[in-house]
This record gives sequence, C-alpha cells and structure tokens, in this order.
Amino acid sequence: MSGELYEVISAVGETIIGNRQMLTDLDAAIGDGDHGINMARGFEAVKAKLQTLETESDIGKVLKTVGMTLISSVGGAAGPLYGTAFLRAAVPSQGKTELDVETIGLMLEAAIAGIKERGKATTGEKTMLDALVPAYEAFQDGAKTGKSVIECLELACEAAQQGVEFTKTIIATKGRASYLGERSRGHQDPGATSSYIMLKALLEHLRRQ
Amino acid sequence: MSGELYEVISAVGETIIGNRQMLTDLDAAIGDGDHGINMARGFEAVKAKLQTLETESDIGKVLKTVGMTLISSVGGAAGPLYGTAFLRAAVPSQGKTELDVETIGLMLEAAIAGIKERGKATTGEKTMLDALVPAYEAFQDGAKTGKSVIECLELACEAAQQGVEFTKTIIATKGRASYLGERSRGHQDPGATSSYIMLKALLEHLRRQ
Amino acid sequence: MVGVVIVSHSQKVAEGIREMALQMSAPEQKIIAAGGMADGGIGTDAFQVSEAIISANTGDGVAVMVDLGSAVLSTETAFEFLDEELRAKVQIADAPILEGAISAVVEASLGSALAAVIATAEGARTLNKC
Amino acid sequence: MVGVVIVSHSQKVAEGIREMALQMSAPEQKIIAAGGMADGGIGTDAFQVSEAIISANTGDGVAVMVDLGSAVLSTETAFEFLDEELRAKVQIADAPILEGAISAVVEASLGSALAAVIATAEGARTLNKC
Ligand SMILES: Nc1ncnc2c1ncn2[C@@H]1O[C@H](COP(=O)(O)OP(=O)(O)O)[C@@H](O)[C@H]1O
Ligand SMILES: Nc1ncnc2c1ncn2[C@@H]1O[C@H](COP(=O)(O)OP(=O)(O)O)[C@@H](O)[C@H]1O
Ligand SMILES: [Mg+2]
Ligand SMILES: [Mg+2]
Ligand SMILES: [Mg+2]
Ligand SMILES: [Mg+2]
Repeated sequence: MSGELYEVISAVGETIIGNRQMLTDLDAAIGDGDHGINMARGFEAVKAKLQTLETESDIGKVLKTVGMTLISSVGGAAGPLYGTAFLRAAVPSQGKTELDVETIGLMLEAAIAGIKERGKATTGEKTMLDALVPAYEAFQDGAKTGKSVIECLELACEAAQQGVEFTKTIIATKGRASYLGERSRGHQDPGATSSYIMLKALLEHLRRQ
Repeated sequence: MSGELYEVISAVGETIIGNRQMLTDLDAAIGDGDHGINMARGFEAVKAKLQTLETESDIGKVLKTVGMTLISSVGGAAGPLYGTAFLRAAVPSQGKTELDVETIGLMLEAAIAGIKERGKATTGEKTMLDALVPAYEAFQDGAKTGKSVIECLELACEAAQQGVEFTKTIIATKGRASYLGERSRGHQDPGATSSYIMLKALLEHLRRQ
Repeated sequence: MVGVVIVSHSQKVAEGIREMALQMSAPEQKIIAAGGMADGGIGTDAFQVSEAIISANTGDGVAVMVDLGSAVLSTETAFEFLDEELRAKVQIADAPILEGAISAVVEASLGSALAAVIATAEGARTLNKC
Repeated sequence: MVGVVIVSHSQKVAEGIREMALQMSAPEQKIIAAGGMADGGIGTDAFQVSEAIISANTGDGVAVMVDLGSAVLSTETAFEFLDEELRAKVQIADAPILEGAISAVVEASLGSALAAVIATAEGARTLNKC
C-alpha cells in the first residue's frame, strides 16, 4: 500500500477516534449513545488491518478491506452503512493507484447509492445522507467548473457542514432516532456528523501535503 | 399438620413425581415438553415445604402453602394455574381440620373458578379444565344423592378420565398447544392428564385408609 | 418515571432486553429483568415478578412486558401479591416483548404516564423492520 | 426443514430465544443464534449472520428473525456474502423477534416451506397475549 493511501485512511481513522466522545454524546441525545464507540472500534480495527496491507497499492482493494472491516467491527447501523459505502466506492477505484476528480465523484456517487439502498433511506430523514448527498452535489458542481480535488472537497465539506446543521431542524424517520419522533428535532444527527468529519479529515490531510 | 393431611398431599405429590416422564412426553407432542418436569419440580418443592408445617392442622393454611409453593416452583403455565387453584381451595377449607362432601365440593368449585379466571379459559379449549369441570359436576351429582366422599370422588375420577379422552378430539385454543392449531388434535392434553392423576391419587389414598 | 419490568421465560432474554433497553433509557430509569426460574431454568416465577414490579415502581407505576401467554399468568398471579395502591398502577402491555420494551423505555424516558407507555409499547406490534 | 436464524443486538437475547424455541422444536431442527458482536458487546455482525445462515440451511432455506432495524441492515449485508443459490432461499421475517422465532420454529417443525414459515412468523404480530 502506498504511504500516501495509508496516511489518508489513517488520518480519517484518527479523526473519528479523536471524536469518539463527541459522536457518542450526539447519539446519546437521540439514540443509544454508541455511535462514537462504534465508529472508533471500527477504525481501530481498520488500523490493525491496514498493517497487513502494506504491499497493496490498488486503492479499490484497500477500500474493500476497509469496508469489510467496518462491517464486521462497527456493530451499529453505521457498520453495514459505511461498510457498504466503502465497498461500493471500491468499485470505481479498483485497479487505481491514484485518484482524480472524476473518479472521486464516481466513488462518492457509488457510496451514496450503497447507503441509500442498504438503509432504504433518502435525504430529509436525518441521517448521514443529509451530509453526504449535498457534499456530493457540491463536489460535482466544482468538478463541472474544472476545480481541483482539494477545491471540490472544500465545496463538499462546506455543504456537508450545512447538511449537519440542517439535520437539527428535522425529525428522524430512519434508524433508532425515529423512535423519538418529534423529540428528535433540535439535535444534530450523529451519522451526518461522522460523515462530515470524515470528509473534513480527508480535506485537511490533502491540504497538508 | 395432621399425619393424615400430610399423607394425602404426599400421595398426590408422589404420583405426579412418578408420572413425570409420561406428562413430559404428552407435553413434548403438543407443547414444550416440560409439564412433567414442571409439576415434579413443584411437588418436590411442596414436599420440602411440608416438613416445615408439621405442627399445622388447618387444612386451609396447608393448601395455601402448597399453592404458594407451586406458584414459585413450577415455572410453566401450570404453576400459576394449579397454584391459584390451591390458593382458592384454601378458602372454604380455612380453619378446618377435616373435610366433608360439601366442603370438598366448595373447594373444587373455587379451584376451578380460579383456573378459569387466571387462564381466561373455559371447557372445550383442551386444558386441565376439560378434566376438572366434568369431575366437579360428577362430584356434585354424587353429593346431591347423598354419596360418601369416596363415592363422589369415584364419580369425579371417572368423569375426569373421560374428560382427558375428550381432549384428544379437540384442538387447543389456550396455552402453548394452541400454536399447533389443527395439529394439536389427536393428542391428549398434559394438564388435563395431570389433573386426572391427582384426583385419582387422592381417591386411591383415601381408599387405602 | 414509569418503570418497566421484563418478564421472560428465559433469564438471558430478560437480561439481554434490559441491556438493550438501557441504551435508550434516561439516567436513573428503572428497568427490571424478571426472567427464568430461581434456579436459572426456563420458566416464569410470579414471586420474582412481584418483586421486580415493586423495585421498578418509583410512584408513577409500572409497565410489564411479557414473552408468552404463561408469562401473563405469572404476572397476573404476581399482581395478587401487591398492595392495592401499587396494583392499581401496574399494567401488562399486550406487545412483543423486545420491541415493546424498547418502545416503552423510550416513551417512559420522556416522562409519559403509564397509559401512554403501554400504548406506545403496544404500538410496537405494527413497527415495520424491513 | 426450514432453518431459523435469530439476529439480535444482544448475544443473551439471541441465545435465550434459541433456548426457548428449542423447547418447541423437532429433533435436528436448525435454530442458530447470531447475537451481539464478536467481543460479546451489543451490536450486530454481518459476518456472524452470514455464517449462521449457512449453518441453518439444510437445503430448504432459512427464515431470519431480527430485533431492530439495524439488524436488518446487517442481515441484508450478510446476504451479499452468500452464494446466489442460498441467497434465493433466505428471507427476513418482518416480525417481532421472540414471538416470531417461536412461531417460525413451530411452523418449520411441521415441515412447512419457507413462505409459510415467514407468514406464520409475521402472523405473530397479531397474537394476543392477554
Ligand atoms: N436506515 C438508515 N439509513 C441511513 N442512515 C442511517 C439509517 N439508520 C441509521 N442511520 C445512521 O446511522 C447513525 C447511527 O449509527 P449507530 O449509532 O452506529 O447505529 P445504531 O443506531 O444501531 O446504534 C444515525 O445517526 C444515522 O445517520
Ligand atoms: N390459559 C390456560 N387455561 C387453563 N389451562 C391452561 C392454560 N394454558 C395452559 N393450560 C394448561 O397447562 C398445561 C401446560 O402446562 P405446562 O407444560 O406446565 O406449561 P407451559 O405451557 O408454560 O410449558 C396445558 O396442558 C393445559 O392443560
Ligand atoms: Mg447508536
Ligand atoms: Mg447501537
Ligand atoms: Mg409445557
Ligand atoms: Mg414450559
């Protein structure tokens, strides 16, 4: 695995692990208070798994391993959802050792389609999709006007952050928070938040290069 | 507790314990295969408890203890049902040290009312009531014509046995056997069987006196 | 806050549901498992149930979740061991035990009254999973 | 005979339901518990579920009982790890997990086909307990 790829994934993982408490607190308000624990456990497992992939340079293969690892280690709804997202993102990136704007766009598209299919969800249901879908749309807007990967990701992060804010205004109709009905309003969705911070971590890592 | 009373309850208990396998086999066919285990466990607990009641001569008090013990030790549906039956039978026998035909009639009546109430059941549902209700009616017929306790119990046992046979012809609409619907037909009800063998044990014990 | 008692023939089931429900609960919410026989075997024990109801009550009553019909028999038997006052504010939910318990715990955590907790538990019958 | 898999976030719940269901089962009937995470924690594990499905199948298919929506996500993820043939004869019951599992086991023990087992499990929604 290229040092670069390893570092990108590690950066995302460390950010999730570092935000463990914050994500857990958000989930405690409208769920079962484990989203941070789940995601941190998942990325700890990914971290351990990455050691065994040192010689793998195919981005698709690495992302597939990340997805499988998340599926088996996260435990909560986010496991199959993010796991499927990574598995799907692994398809357009298969055989690639570097990514361009177009491929990243395809990866985001495939990941979102996977989450929608797995979760039988769409935007406006107070889930990770409320961060990811606007992020993807903003990314594609940037791509259409010829922006760079970093510029496109900046647009995506901004949109994701607004998406997270938006989740405060709506009630949950998918996942555990939907048990609370009207009471879920006013709180930001943990999954949307973790999606945003993963994108943000990716952007910041690339900026540092 | 009078030696007589102790022996009656012991005789009933030993009969249940001795029929443990048979009752369990009947329950395995249309239930969860534990009726004999449950009832034997219950009467083992009664046996242990009786030791502590040596000085008690009030039949009502002893039956109350039997009922409470069955409730806490039987485990299956039969626990609350027979437990309630004994508790209710303890009311007309309270303060008595001997029983006559009239009192036994009242005890049976109260016991059956308790089972009906607790089980929200009636005859024809393939339960212990299909043995107990005809037994009670036959007992009362005997009582009306001035028969002795033993003679009345003989009539009751005969009716109970016919009741057990009748349960083979109907489907269960109460209890676990009702899961089987039409498939429960053709099998005799374990609870009706245990009711019959308890009455029979009582009769045989009295005959031996 | 309305307490919740979980009556199952299996100790593991009652305890596992309690652990799952605790994840959705408010601090200090009373969720009591009453599963299995005293010896750990499969069955229900009316005395264990009545003790569970007593410990689940903090004054606002108790919703009881049951697994099978015979758990209802034990629970109603347990009611006879309660004092009048408590008995008046204990109710069995005619609901699936796990789904009902989690719904009941969420509803109770919002400070709802017993009737609403029971209604929400019973509403769990019609929740779609997929 | 149709196999039954019990997918719960709690290992105790899945095992306890299995023990209760075994009491109503035919000899050699396959009832597999897939509860909790590999480390015993609360959660579901799609790989554990796919292994459970494989071991529950004796050729007639498998009915999967789930506790919460996120167990459905894991189970449907597990389906992706199965070969086409098995995948075609596995189905999730939209039923209460405990009541559905016991009903499913009884129906399967009678030799019924997968569709009937699923239908009976789903019918457990409307069983009245009291
Ligand atoms: N059906 C769904 N579709 C999309 N996202 C979902 C769905 N259900 C839950 N989520 C996301 O998962 C997050 C919760 O994840 P987590 O706490 O790990 O799972 P759990 O609810 O099983 O404890 C939610 O905040 C939401 O964003
Ligand atoms: N609601 C009811 N009313 C009256 N009798 C019942 C009822 N439910 C079950 N029974 C009786 O209980 C017997 C089963 O007892 P047992 O095997 O100890 O209980 P379980 O079904 O809980 O394992 C049945 O054979 C039937 O006679
Ligand atoms: Mg959560
Ligand atoms: Mg969770
Ligand atoms: Mg039984
Ligand atoms: Mg039983």
